[in-house]
Amino acid sequence: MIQVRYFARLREALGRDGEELRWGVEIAQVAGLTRHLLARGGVWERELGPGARYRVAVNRQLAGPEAAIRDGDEVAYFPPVTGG
Amino acid sequence: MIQVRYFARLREALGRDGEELRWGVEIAQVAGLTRHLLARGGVWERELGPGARYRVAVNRQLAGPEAAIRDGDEVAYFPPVTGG
Amino acid sequence: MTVRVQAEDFDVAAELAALQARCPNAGAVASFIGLVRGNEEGQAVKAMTLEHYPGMTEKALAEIVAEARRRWELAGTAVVHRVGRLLPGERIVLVAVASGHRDHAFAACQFIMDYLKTQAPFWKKEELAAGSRWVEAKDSDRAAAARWTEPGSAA
Amino acid sequence: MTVRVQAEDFDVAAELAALQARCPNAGAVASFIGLVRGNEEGQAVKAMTLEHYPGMTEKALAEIVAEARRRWELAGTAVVHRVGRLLPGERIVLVAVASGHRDHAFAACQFIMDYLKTQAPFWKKEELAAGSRWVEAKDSDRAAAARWTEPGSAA
Repeated sequence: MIQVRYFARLREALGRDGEELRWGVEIAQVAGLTRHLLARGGVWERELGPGARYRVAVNRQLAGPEAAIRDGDEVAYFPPVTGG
Repeated sequence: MIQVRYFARLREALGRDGEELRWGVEIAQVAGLTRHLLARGGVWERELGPGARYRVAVNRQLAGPEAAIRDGDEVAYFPPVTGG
Repeated sequence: MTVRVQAEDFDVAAELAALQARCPNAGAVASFIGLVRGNEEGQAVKAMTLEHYPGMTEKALAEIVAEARRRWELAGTAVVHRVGRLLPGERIVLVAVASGHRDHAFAACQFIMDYLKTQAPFWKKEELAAGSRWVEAKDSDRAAAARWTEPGSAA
Repeated sequence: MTVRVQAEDFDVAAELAALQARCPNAGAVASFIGLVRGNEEGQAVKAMTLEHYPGMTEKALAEIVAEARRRWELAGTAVVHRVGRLLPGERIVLVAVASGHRDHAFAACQFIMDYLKTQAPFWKKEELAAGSRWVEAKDSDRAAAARWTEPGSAA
């Protein structure tokens, strides 16, 4: 299983702060997980589709689309940060 | 008359914190006043002569050798500053 | 090296005194305080709520500070960032850097702020008269962080 | 705009709070604190005495601040510099700058410090175990001030 977490505007738009997904080779990379989520359509496509601005962290480290996801990992999707 | 003031290392080396001098055309510029003081020789030449590092202010404004000195002005000689 | 994320306000004088106590021979302390503004683009701000990613935030801040310590000679650093609902005029963030060199203290303090603004997982939501909205990330903040491409380079 | 030269210590939190109160919508406050170091070139410092040129000092500081306000968009500034005999760890100077723009606050704070170090008539005399000596002006401080040749340029 992997933990997927959503923050800030994404958390509100997606209507959840996280979910558990069964790990598999099709989500063994960030790009694969994003494709999996996009396939849900609707708000998922709007928030994570082409042109959407978001960041991904794997195990609390910023990660690009090629980053590996292993069973047990925590993956977070969130908007560009605005602290400070 | 003009007021001449000395600060910090210069004040200590010259053994005084200031003096009054009668204004005249020969000291109507900073360069002229410096020549007048240098002519005293000894410590004056050492502290204000060639190679010596000092600054001059006329009426509390940093001034170059060409700056005018008028009757009643206050002229200060001091080392490069080291505050902050 | 202090890194804290907290809901409570912080005491600037106490943070600076603690930093100074840890680096008695530093000589130079540069610091930055970010405050909630009372106006954004002409609209009165009623409050600002800061969300963060617990666990990642502290890690991201520690990494930014560690990178600053690789780039400059620093005696000590303190980063305190608040989360939760804050009112106009309240402090959001303190970054303080002690060094033997004034330039290093300034550069590192600015670097930490620029990276914090683009790398640390905090998000701001503004309450305006017309309702609440998430603050958008600024191009100027991305540009500010992008300046620090060469180790030791200044702004 | 606060400019003060005084023998007494200053309260950093109070100075920053007063600055913030004067500029309620600034958002960004950059500051610098200079401290008496306990060591200079490996020698223990017993004390540091700061002499200044009363009347010119305040004028020079006010001019430096005015120049900073011409170069950057600043909401407010505070400069407090101590004179007299100070012990290691004691504060010498505070420069604080409030602005709507983080970069302007940082640049102006650094500019004021660089110019203060080369233009304001203060002189330091160190008491070491071997005796007292006047501190020599540093080339690095002259170089730091010389950077600010173009209005609005950064370090």
